[in-house]
Amino acid sequence: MPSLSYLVARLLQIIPTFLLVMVFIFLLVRMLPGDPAIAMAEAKATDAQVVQIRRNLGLDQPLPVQFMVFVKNTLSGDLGRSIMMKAPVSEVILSRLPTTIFLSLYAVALAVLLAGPLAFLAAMRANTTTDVVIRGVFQVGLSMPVFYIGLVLLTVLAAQLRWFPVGGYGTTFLGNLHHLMLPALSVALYTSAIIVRNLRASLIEVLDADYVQFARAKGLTPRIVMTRHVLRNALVSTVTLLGLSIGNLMSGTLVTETVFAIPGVGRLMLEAIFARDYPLIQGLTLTFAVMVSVVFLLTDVVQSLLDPRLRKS
Amino acid sequence: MSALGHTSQRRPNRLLAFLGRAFARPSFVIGFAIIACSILLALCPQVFAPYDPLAFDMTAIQQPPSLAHPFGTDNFGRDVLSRVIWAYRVDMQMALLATIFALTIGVTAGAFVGYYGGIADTIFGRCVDAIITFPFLVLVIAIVAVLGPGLVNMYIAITMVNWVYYARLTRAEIMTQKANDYAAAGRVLGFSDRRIIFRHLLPNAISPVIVYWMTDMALAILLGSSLGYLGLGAQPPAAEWGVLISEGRNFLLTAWWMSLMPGVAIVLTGLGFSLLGDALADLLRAKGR
Amino acid sequence: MSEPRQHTVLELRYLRTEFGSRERPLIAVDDVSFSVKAGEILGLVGESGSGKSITLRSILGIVRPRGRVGGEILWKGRDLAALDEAALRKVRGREIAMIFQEPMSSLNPLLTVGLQISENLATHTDLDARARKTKAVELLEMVGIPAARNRLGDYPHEFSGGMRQRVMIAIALASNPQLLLADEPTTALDVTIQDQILRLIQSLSRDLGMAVILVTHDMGVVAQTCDRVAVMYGGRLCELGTTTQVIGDARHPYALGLLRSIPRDVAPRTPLYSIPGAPPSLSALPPGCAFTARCPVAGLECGDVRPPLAAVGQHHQVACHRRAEALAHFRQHEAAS
Amino acid sequence: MKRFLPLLLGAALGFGAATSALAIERGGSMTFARYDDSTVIDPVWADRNPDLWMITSLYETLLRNGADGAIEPGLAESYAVAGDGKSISLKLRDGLKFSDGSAITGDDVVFSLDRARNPDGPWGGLLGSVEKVTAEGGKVTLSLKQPDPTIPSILATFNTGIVSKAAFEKASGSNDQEKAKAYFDNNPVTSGPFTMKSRVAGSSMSFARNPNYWRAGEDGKSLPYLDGVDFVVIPDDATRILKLQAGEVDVAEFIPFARVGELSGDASLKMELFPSTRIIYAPINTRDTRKDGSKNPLADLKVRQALNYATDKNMLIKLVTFDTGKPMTSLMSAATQLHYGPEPLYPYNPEKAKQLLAEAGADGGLDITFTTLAGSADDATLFTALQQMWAPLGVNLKVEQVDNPTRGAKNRNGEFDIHTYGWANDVNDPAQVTGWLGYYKQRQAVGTGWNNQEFNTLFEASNSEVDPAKRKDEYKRMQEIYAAEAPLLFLYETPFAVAVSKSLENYVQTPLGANDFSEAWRAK
Repeated sequence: MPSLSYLVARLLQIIPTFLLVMVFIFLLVRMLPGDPAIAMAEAKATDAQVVQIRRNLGLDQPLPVQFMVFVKNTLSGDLGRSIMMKAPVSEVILSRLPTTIFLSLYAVALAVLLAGPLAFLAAMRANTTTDVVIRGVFQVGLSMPVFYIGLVLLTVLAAQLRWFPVGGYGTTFLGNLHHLMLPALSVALYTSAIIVRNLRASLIEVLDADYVQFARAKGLTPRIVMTRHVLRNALVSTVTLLGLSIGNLMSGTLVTETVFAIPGVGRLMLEAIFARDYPLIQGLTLTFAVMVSVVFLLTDVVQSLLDPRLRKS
Repeated sequence: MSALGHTSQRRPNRLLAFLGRAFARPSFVIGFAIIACSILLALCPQVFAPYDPLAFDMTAIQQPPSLAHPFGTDNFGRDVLSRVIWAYRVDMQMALLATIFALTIGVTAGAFVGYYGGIADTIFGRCVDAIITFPFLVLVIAIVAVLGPGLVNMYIAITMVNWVYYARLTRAEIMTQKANDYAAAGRVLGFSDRRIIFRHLLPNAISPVIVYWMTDMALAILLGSSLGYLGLGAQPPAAEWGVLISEGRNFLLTAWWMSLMPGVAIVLTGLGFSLLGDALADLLRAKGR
Repeated sequence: MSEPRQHTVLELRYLRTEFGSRERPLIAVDDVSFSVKAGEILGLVGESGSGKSITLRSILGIVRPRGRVGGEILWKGRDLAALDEAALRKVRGREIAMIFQEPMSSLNPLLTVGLQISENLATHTDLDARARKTKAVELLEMVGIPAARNRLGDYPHEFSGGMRQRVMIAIALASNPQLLLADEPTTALDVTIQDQILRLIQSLSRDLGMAVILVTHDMGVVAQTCDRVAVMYGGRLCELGTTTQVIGDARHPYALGLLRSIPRDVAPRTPLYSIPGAPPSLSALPPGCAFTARCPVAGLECGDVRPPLAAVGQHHQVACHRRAEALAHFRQHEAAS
Repeated sequence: MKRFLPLLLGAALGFGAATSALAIERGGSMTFARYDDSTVIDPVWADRNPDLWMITSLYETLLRNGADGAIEPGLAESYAVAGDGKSISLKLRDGLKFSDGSAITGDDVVFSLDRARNPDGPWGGLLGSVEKVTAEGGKVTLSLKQPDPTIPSILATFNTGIVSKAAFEKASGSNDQEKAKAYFDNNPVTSGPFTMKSRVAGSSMSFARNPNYWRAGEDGKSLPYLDGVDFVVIPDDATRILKLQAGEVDVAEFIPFARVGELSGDASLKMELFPSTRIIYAPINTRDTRKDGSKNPLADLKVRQALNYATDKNMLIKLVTFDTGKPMTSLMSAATQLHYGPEPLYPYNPEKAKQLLAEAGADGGLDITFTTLAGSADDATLFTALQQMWAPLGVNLKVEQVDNPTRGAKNRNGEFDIHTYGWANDVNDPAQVTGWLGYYKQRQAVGTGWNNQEFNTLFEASNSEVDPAKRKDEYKRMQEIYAAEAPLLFLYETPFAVAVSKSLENYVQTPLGANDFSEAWRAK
């Protein structure tokens, strides 16, 4: 396990990042043209009402004052009330966050299941036809936009073959696995394409390494050579990539959640931006910032578990 | 001195040798061919496109692929093949302009920070973390909303976010290269920091960046098409693959070619970039950096 | 202890290893034959690309699946070339062990040294975990690792280059192999460490009666360590004999050239002799003698007819058509300088 | 809510004039796929269509909107306007009950109407003219500051839905809005045909039948026929249609017009085109100088008229609405009360357009920016078509796709030339739409900056004109002025396109957009 001081140092690093994100999102949101008052009331608020709504939301205060209020509330755990959802931001986020996390982890699991063996095959038979075919197929996953692949999957597998429900979210765990199969698959195609590229490259590099030759020369069984020596070393670099893809998946499922009608935070963020719901945008962004930082920290921990050379740093 | 100067004399034939080795690899050749054709189509679409991509033809609405219209027509009777070809101009431009500035800014920033380290490095680290933890697409959407729609603003938005990934990569590479002896040798010989960084450290650190750039260009097209789908990317009536696909989404069963054909174009271009990227990665690694 | 010295443990008969497509194969090792006795250290010398390292890897069969091994590899009477992967695997590490050149990258960076030793024991012996631990400590002490007991839990990056080479040897010897294949074990080390490692190999070979094939391109290492020497060029054997015979009385022009390029006690600043030309590429070898292109005394028949290994003395064989001219040519030069 | 006599010629109108002769079957439930989720269905605080259009399913109003636009009795069996028009009294039906069985009393009505008058709420202005609301037993009296002919329509509008005072006051929250949210979130007591059964934010919601609802169905028993309505939120049009075709839902709303033709051909579905009060138009900036100071050619009436004449509405109706829409005949939709518009405005006449431009001295070429809604296929098609239509006139039309709030902001601070907009009435009375589009003091004539003295005075007079005939003339005059002055690019009206499965009868989306499930039933 990495030293405690290393962990604490990394945790402390999240704080300045968090503060930077706070300042950054506060300004960015207020630079967006239009504001919540205009976006509300189906744009039917009269000019007088708009002024009134701005006063109620405290938007008529000078920026520094608004920022102080925002910082004071956020640090005391109060993310304010969502204007669009008319409910506390924390409540709204907590109700929809599990869906996105479930979808992201499900997608990454599928991606690893898809990419792992095929990357292995491509590496073992590098630069043969199998290798090129595998990379070609994954290339489709990497370049086809999710909103198209998603719709094709829905049309064929759900609407016509009825193997899966058409979008939506289940109630039980199994129900969710069934409901979220297609969206997870359409996201997994993209993530697995990245994993294959990276895993194949590192596998090729490891298979030529001297210690693998030495392991074979020691007469170890192929299984031990593959798992203990080859895979473990190849995984070290892929773990960082996996952490990065989980990180941006947390927010990258935005289009997928819209196409597959999944009540996740990705879609909520898009709706919040289109409604200029300042508290909700700020709350969601800070949540993403914390979650992604934690995922990156976990990746570092896993990586230092795998690779002792990183432990002492 | 000779150890340092030596590399530059042999540079010309080293490049030829490199290209020789590169063209020996099938994946490089295929990738290069695809991208070369894409650039050609992007430069002079009017030569290849059989029809005017914007001309309505109310009599030929949503006709399936035929000899007259190899890729069929869309809901305005416009020829899909011509629109896909004209879209090369927008999408290849997108692939280049959305990444080249991010690369230059990112590499310069990464190089300096990687080389000098210290306070600059920690501040840089936190800024990079802040941007990277930010949801990428959301940040681009917000910036496009602030700057206003249009391709130029989209490039600015993507560059403002994308440079971070290049900076991180370059910083890591420079840090490893910095440990090598020839960097110390440069200092001993009194080279200016700028000279050491740009004439010696960067040439060795740039290869993974180039490889990443290849895949990034493919991703830029994908990002552009997602923005197109959300209506924040290319403005109508200009043809862009993402916009074409989302225009065809409503007619998936009745006019499948409207979405499929631009989709094929995106995949093909993406394949070209990633084959180039893979081949370069293998070649540069084989050089035994 | 002399009896095991005579008994031949390994005999190669026309060993042939090729890579690439079957139609246009790259022949890395071409009809190499020699044998090694228990407790004997045979040096295998040659420039890089001469096939010396591939020969070792062919014996153990780890060139498979890309490389194809032909000819016979008689190990204690069994032909290893004919064995399938599973059977061959039982020989690797248990009866024949191998160590490599690059200590920095020959040990798995992610596993502790203790584990990398005990996995060898676990595969080839039925010792239980505790017994494996004590055996591992014994091995580390045997190869000269100080305070071995508490170094088991350490990782390779916590050892110096020389120490790592010792660890590698300990790992290789874990299951008491009768033959050690050492592929340039000291090339990456500085001279003082190199000397310690070579003396360690010699004492292990003598004490355990273990045969050793030591691959190197350094004639000094051969002179200091080996009982017999085989010189290879372009994948073929060009001279074979005892160390004193080959170093003292080399007959093959390539061997002579090699020896001439070793600095002797001559006046300072005299230019060193170096063999003209560059090592041949395996795809462009002439049918005859591989050295023809760079041989100062090459004749007409040298390029076409493959010179057989002919005996020039007791246990001393040379593969060259123009042995006399070669000897004359190099003696006359020596006299002149 | 009697079904609507089909006055309009929309393509495949799916339902007959009177209740079909089929035997009505009670029970069962239906699933409704909608484009967005409700956040708070509350008469006073709802401000998004997904909330607004659900209110009448939960809360009943004192009066109701009749089929031909007339006002009909609701919870109040009768109403009378005092001679001087300064007070209105209503007589509550007796024996009315909330969904929890408690009686609906005058106090509940006073409580609900007082809440509705809260100026902070988005709809407070509609009851601006009310002075005081009092009730004794079943008699409710509204005393007004000045005569207001719109009050009866307002009392038939969602914002005056009657809530249970006792139940509402139990809800937690520091102000009325927070109480409304808490009340809605915890199975509120309702007076309408349905009650709230359950809800999962962002994905689903379900209504249950309100056993105590006062209205009776064809078979004499109390409405609604269905036991419940389940809602599923599917934002993507294509996915929503797929779910319907897969049989997982009974109704899919907001069908893109591009799919109407295809779905009409589907045997298992009914492609309903419900008449609506929805208009698609494009406000034109009539101010003399643009925000950036440059001279605004559109300030000239002739230029605006020329652009209207140069716009082929029928071609647009074909390209954008796939022949489901019809040209605008006035500033308000044809289905709005007091509508006056004998024939479509500015029929396509390119020569006249060229001539008008020449007269305005603007035939040397015009650079105009057309601002559309990002992500809207209809807007993109509309722009592409207009660009081609106006090019021969020397108009160089550029597009600027922005998201909704940005468009709203550009409209409010005059930072636009022409931009797309839509509108659907919330109240059956024309005052809301006319005030919004034309009355300068309310919204600077929907942001166009058009300030016509005669129009403004007429509008102010009409708001306190008690005599219906005089009010009708005032509205006729206003619509004539508006048409002539053309502060908008008049485009077309579009129906609500809803696809319904064959097994479901009698679901209606009213012209005001409200989803009416009260008389829907499922054929076994």
